[in-house]
Amino acid sequence: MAEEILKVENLARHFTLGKKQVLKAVDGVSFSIKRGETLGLVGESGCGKSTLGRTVIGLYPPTAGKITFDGIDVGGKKTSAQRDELSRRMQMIFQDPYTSLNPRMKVLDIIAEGIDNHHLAANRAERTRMVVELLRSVGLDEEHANRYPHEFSGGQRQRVGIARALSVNPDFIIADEPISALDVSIQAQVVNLLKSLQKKRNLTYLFIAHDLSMVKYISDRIGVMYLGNLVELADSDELFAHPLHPYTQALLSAIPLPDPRAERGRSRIVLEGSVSSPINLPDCCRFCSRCQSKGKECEKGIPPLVEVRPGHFVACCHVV
Amino acid sequence: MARYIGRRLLYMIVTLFVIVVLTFVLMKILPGSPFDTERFEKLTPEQQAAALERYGLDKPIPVQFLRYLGNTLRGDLGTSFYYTNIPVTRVIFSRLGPSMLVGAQAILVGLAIGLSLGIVAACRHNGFVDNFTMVIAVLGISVPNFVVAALLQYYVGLKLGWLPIGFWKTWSCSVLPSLALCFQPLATAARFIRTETLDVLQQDYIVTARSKGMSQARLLLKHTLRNSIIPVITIMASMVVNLLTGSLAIESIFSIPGIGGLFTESVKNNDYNVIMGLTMFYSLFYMLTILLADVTYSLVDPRIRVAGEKEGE
Amino acid sequence: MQEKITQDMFVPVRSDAHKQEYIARKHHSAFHDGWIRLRKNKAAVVCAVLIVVITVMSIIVPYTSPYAYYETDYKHKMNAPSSEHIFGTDLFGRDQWTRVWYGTRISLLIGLAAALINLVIGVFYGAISAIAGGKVDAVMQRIIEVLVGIPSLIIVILFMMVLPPGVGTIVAAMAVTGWVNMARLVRAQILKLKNQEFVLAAQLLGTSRWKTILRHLIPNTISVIVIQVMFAIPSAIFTEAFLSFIGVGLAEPKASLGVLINNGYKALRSAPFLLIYPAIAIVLIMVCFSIVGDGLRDAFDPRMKR
Amino acid sequence: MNKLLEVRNMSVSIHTDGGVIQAVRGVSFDLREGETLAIVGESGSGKSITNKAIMGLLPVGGRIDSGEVILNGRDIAHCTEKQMREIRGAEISMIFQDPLTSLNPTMTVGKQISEMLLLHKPQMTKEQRYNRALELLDMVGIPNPKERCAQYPHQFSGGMRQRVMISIALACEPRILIADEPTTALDVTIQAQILDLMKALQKKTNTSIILVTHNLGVVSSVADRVLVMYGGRFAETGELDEVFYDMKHPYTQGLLNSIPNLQLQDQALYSIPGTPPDLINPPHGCPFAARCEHCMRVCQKFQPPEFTFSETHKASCWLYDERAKGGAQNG
Repeated sequence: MAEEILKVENLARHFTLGKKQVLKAVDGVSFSIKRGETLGLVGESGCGKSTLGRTVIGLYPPTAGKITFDGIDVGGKKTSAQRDELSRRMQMIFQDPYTSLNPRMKVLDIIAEGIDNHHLAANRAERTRMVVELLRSVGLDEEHANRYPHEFSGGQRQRVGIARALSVNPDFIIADEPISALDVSIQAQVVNLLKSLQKKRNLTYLFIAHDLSMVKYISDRIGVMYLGNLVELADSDELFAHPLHPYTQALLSAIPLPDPRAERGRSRIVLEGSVSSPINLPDCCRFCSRCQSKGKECEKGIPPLVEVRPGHFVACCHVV
Repeated sequence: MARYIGRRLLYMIVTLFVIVVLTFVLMKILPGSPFDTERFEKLTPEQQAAALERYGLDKPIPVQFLRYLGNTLRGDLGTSFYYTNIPVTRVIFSRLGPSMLVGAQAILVGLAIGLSLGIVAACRHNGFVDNFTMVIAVLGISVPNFVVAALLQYYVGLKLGWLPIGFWKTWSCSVLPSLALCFQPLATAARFIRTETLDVLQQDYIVTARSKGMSQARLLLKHTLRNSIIPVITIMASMVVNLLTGSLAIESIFSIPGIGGLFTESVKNNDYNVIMGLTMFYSLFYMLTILLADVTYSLVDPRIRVAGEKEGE
Repeated sequence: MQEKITQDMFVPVRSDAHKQEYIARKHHSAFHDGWIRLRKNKAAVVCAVLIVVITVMSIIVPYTSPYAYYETDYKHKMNAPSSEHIFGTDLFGRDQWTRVWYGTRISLLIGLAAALINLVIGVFYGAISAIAGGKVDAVMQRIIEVLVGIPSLIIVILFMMVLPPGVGTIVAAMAVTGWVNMARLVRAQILKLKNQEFVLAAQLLGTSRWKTILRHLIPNTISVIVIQVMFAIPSAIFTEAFLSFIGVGLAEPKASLGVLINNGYKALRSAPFLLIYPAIAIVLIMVCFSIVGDGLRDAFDPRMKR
Repeated sequence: MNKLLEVRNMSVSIHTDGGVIQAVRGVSFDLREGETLAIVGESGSGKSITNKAIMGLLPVGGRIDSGEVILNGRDIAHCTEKQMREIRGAEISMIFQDPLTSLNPTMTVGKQISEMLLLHKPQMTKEQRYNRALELLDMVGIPNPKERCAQYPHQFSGGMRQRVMISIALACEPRILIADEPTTALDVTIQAQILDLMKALQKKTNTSIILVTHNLGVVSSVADRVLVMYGGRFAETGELDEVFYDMKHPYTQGLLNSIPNLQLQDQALYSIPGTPPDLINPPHGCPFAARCEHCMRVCQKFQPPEFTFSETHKASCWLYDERAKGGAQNG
């Protein structure tokens, strides 16, 4: 397979909320993504997946750990040439279609912002031509160029966001919950669009979402996060076939399937209680408070991510 | 909570210090010395020196400032020139009564009418009451209170003779001034509560309440007002201040022996010590009102009072 | 005409994908959108027109009127309004019609100047505080918290006593603590915008800090600024009138609406019209500005769109 | 099982300054005792407005233009506000989508529960109401009810608040519970808890539930019958298995194919092109015509009538008119 484009080692991002209150949004996460691959990242609200995405792309400085994108240390000191290169080759698609576009700018200028910054267009004519071409590649057309964001539906705005990200022809895109605010039929449109763009432009995706079925459809490999830790990482079919971590098992069994016969035959693992508060977390397996197979060794420290089967990593003292 | 109040008190002290410095500087560069220039020339050089020395004006500026600061801390704000040799603090407190009475009456009447108008306006959105309230609210803010006072004094006081047009003999003397002052709080309260109530009426928990099948009255009292009345506290502080400044003009129109009138008087007579004392009094009073409003707000709103760790989330 | 359903209607129709993306509603910009809503608000439009009319009149009348605002005429003291003197004459026989419009000009001038100065200081202070963030923001906020504690009107009066009376002085005095409101509003708006996703996206596209401010932050703050100015002008006019009323404002023979109202008040018993006309003028201006301000906020303030 | 609720040909419009929205256009369905009917549709399909109309909770400018809502023999669409008050909370109650904003933030949870009892069970004393509130909190699975009763909504997590909403709704043992997207705002594991709770409560109290949702997974795990709505109109209705395995309407087909099936390996995800219709000037013919692969000229001109396939299975689509070249060609 292709070579590694992004490598994240032991990444942590903490927020100090007050005197003694530290929110460990991301706490020691390591993974890597190969060129052309899509890594899905799932987890419930408060698990730190969005913070991880924004730290990897450089919006938040990492508290600890290292992020290497094609040899460039994203978190550390960067030359202006490197900063330019990163701002061209790494891009992000956001969640809320209503706040991810500047309401006061025409779609033409929104998409062309990247082109202007990196002087990719010789003159205005070429700039417009490139924007129209980008609009067509996301299923919109010239007629939409001179309109303002508030004139579009949610799904169309998300496609403008994708066109903007593609404007600087990046090789790596982080999609931070791009479809959770959309209707089911529109979600499928956007996901199919992302898949076809990946093939055409050999893009690499980090796809962050909480809707597991959609993540399975688009991802080659999936990582499951819980309270700042990566608890399991495997190929998507392997993960759904043999989930090893108790939380992943509970998560997968909680998904209601759109198939009544399958639903009737299923017995569900229902987790007790709810996610504990992410502030001032103890240094032990973060899931132990809700885990059926809890043992003494779970409280000794955060279990490391261990490769139990080829390509299948899990962070749990019992499974290893 | 205590830490919060502590921090706020610290800011008040800093602000007061800034004001003391400001007033001291103003005192120094005010035109004309503390007493009539003609009288001062007539004095012989020795008498002049003695007078300056008695008021400590011969010492270098920083020393004067320290003495001024020392006195202020001890509550001795010097003596009034106009009311010869009566300590400023006593002058101020002697005139506090009427202002407080007129101010309190204006606020109570203003709030009572303003809030009820605003609430009814919000409930019957775009109805007659709503438009009427909006007109009253705009007029209340637009018509300066001293114009209202002048008109009330002339037409109601003089022409119709229903109420005394001035001075401070019986309670009825306080009616016209309070009326003149109450329009602004009335308008502000009406506008504010109307917007807050309209806001609350759009919230999801109002739909939940309606789905319980309760009467309009109960919905209004137990759910709508319970949430829209709390923010009113935040505008109380600014209302009180507008009244203080409003009273400056009203008290001179109705010649009421209040601190508002005192301020305008001492401005006219260049009675600096009183002016500085009043400035500090107003600032202190204003900051205490803001602090009181903030503390009351956090006590009344359960979301702040009962922090409590949220289980999960 | 109820068209009959015929067999040939049952023929598949291939609808092309692009037509589906067609947007039904007419194309217009965000400002345009707000402008339509504003136009629908009759009261706001009428008041806006009134403001323009008053401003134009206040400039023209003092020039075209046969009498100068300071010209005294002891033969016609305290004359009631007549065809000769539309608003009558005052204690010194000066033509009130000219003086009221002259006073309006002065008051509008002061209101506008004070609002603009507060706007400039406030926007810069608020913007720098919000954009810089961190320590700088904390310090600037402390300064605001200290300034907020000072009752602004008292300070204005003190300044008026110190400095020689005049339009410039009044505006300067009001600017001492007048800008705090604008600063707080602008800071809150920019802080909210800074975390919006479209600003993060611009950052990721390599947009420079300065271009982000010009293209993303300022355009989305303008509606807040405009609305605040519409409320700052009348309150400045009110403060000036108040100062003149307690005798601290402009010196004779210069006349602002406050001065006119004060003189009118002194002669209320014998010549009520001396108070009525300037009072109507100031109330009209204040009402118009508030209604237009409300109209602008309903039309352009995104919060209202919630 | 007799019919508890029957909605006949209901149309609802909402007058806004942007124009008159024809939110619901002639929808009919019924609800049997102890049954769970799922009303499925995307945003703008009118599924939520239909239920708000039944409860008489339409937003400002909303109006029931025509149709009846028969609740055990009485047409509650046209009864007075006072009569509706006796019904709301006692016979039909409702829970909403966003637990974070659906509870009064300045009132304790206990008081919000006992208020429901105060309204509909005046004969209960304060003591009885308090005990019943504790009982309800326990019934919906909230640990140590005594302590939690006196706490405020902001001290509860999203899932817990939804349980409180359910306890309020079921306080007076209503015959019908309308749940408007109850788990959309919740995480998957919490959603599973709430759905199990609702199923358990239904077994115990035999309350019939109208579940409004756009999540077909939730439908297949909870519902007995399904009503699919699109563009303010009825598209298809039937038993769960009929709609999931023998769907007739192309929109239902499109919806099901837009959701990845976890069992299949690499399934090509079908996506319905285009965007939902603009209901201020709704299309003349079938609302789904613009996005439908099988669209015919008649679909663009005339609203399709109701075709029945079994006692419970009906769909509104011209494909099943015998003139459409020998009936069904569904996907």
